Amino acid sequence: MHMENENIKKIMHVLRHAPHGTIYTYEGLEMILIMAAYEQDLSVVFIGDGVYALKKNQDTAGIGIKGFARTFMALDGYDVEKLYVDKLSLEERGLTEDDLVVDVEVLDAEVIGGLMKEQDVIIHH
Amino acid sequence: MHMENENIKKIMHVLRHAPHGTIYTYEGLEMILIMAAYEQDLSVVFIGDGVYALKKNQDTAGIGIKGFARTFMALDGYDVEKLYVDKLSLEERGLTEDDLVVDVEVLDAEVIGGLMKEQDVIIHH
Amino acid sequence: MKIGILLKEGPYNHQASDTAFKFAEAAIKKGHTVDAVFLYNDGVTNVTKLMDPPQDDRNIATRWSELSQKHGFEVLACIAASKRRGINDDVLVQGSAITGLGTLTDIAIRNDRLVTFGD
Amino acid sequence: MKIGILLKEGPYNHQASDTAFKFAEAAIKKGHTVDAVFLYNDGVTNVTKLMDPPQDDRNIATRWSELSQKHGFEVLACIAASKRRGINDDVLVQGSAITGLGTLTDIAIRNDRLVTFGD
Amino acid sequence: MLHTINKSPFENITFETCIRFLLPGDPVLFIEDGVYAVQAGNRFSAIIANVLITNPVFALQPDLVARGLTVVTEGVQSVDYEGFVGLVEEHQVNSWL
Amino acid sequence: MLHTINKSPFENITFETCIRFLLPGDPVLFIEDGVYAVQAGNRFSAIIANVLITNPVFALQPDLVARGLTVVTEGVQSVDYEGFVGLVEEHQVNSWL
Repeated sequence: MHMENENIKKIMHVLRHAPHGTIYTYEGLEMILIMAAYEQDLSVVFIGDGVYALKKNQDTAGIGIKGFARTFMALDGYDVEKLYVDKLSLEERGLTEDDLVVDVEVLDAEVIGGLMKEQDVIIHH
Repeated sequence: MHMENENIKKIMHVLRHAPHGTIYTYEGLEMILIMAAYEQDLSVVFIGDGVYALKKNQDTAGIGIKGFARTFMALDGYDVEKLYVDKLSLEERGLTEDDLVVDVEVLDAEVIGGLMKEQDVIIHH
Repeated sequence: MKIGILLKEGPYNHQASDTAFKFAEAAIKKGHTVDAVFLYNDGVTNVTKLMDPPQDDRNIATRWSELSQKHGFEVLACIAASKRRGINDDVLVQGSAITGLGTLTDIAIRNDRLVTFGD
Repeated sequence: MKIGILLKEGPYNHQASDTAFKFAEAAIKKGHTVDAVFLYNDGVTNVTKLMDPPQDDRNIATRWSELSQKHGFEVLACIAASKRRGINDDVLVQGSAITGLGTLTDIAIRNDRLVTFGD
Repeated sequence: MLHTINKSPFENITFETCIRFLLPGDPVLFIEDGVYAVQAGNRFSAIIANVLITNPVFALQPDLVARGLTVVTEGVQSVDYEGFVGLVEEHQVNSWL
Repeated sequence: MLHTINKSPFENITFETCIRFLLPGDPVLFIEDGVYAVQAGNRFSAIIANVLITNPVFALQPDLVARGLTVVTEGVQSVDYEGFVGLVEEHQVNSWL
């Protein structure tokens, strides 16, 4: 058990782009779903326009692109439970936790900075 | 002569990206050089980080990418003489006309806005 | 009205191609002529037939191919930009072609509008 | 030290591929092992042999091909990202391959560092 | 002249750059990620309100809906793709990529 | 943790976002268009000077030279690609794309 833990890596995915205008958040989510199967210590952080990916009531039918906000709701089933949102990013966009499709932990930048420091791998999308 | 003038279009190219980090300014310049052969009424405007494309003393050998600042000096030979630079963009970057590889006309945003309004075609790079 | 379209980003990675396509459809629906779609920068990768997206997603190359053939316009990729990015005649979808920037100049001159989409 | 590289933008359009390449060269020169270069998003277009830039410019696909073969690592393109963008086995340069995101996970786990380059 | 903006004002300077060059009367159309600028009650709402004094402001409805933006700054008009074409019929286009 | 920034601070918010998450002591490396941030005497010089109080700041020399930036804000250190690798030897990497 101890040895197994030593092989577990802390991997953080940082989503910073708005959805739909670019593919980064969508393909980021695809990456997170695959990595979730590998039983590493995954976390996902939403910073800047990345918080918009979690916004409720997105309907992409009119732009002809597949929506994926609901896929974030599936992360829990993959044991990806560490979802962090940058407080200032949320506030600056006039959003609250109630506007988001999933439960997240809203944290100050300093706290997120501390979590970043603990990671073995950080991937920005 | 009058009929010919009626067929001449006013085409403005707007360069807004820094050189080297992306290809937009370089491929923009390639487009301008081709269009110059078509005897239209061409102008080139440098706004925002686009002004950096004109900066003197660029040496791209170390990053392994072809430099092209000097190519702007060739525009005159192609009868592309309308080179405009946004005054605020230059000032914000701590640059003056002396820092640039070619002679340009430094204009206020309002004046450039007026020139834009006269165009038949505007292409941002 | 005769409209030319300039598309400066590749498929999927940016919404530009989607917006340009919806715009072209709407223009045609309103009775306008889409004269040509010119591809520049990474935009040239919009017309590779090697594209093979998931079945439940749009196929951007096929979609441009069908719209252009149905309405008699071409989707034209800049040759210099294409060569840099591995696009050549062998991989083009029907309705598309590779050409020079002179063609874009002609498009800019002969159309009432040139509308640009990109990043 | 064992280093993995993640490259998220295509060639020429962004400097990312150039910086990643110079970084990989420098790491090797300093005695480190480049374990693999993984291509994601538009990054998958770095390894198409159809690329044909001007003769006085660098050939980015060839350059990755040569470096990877000389130093025994692979340049791996994500299959889902590749399919969207028209990259398949037929167009790959030597030294590259198409694989899944599980491989990236392995790369992230087994290396001392994963360094990302992109837009 | 129709000005289009497709970048989020939170991440990119394009929005602020474009409005420096606007002439009174010229319409502005927000598309793609640009539509976040017109979300009601955000920190760009005052700037949008100011632009609206002299210029008509539009946002592409399908892009608003795709992003779950249901309430836009007062005075901003929604258009669909045909409305976008309608604006292009009336004006030359200046796409601030 | 090594933070890298590759976007121009004049056009993109990445620079400002990154420094909000910096912990004291962690090095910051500017690369590609990011190096415009450290040009001496521009409007980001004061912010860079402030970061330098708590964090070492580096810029990739080949990117500076490519852009004709000869004078950088005092205290900013230049590194070549091997210096970049050296920083990666000492730190995990946080690339703010």
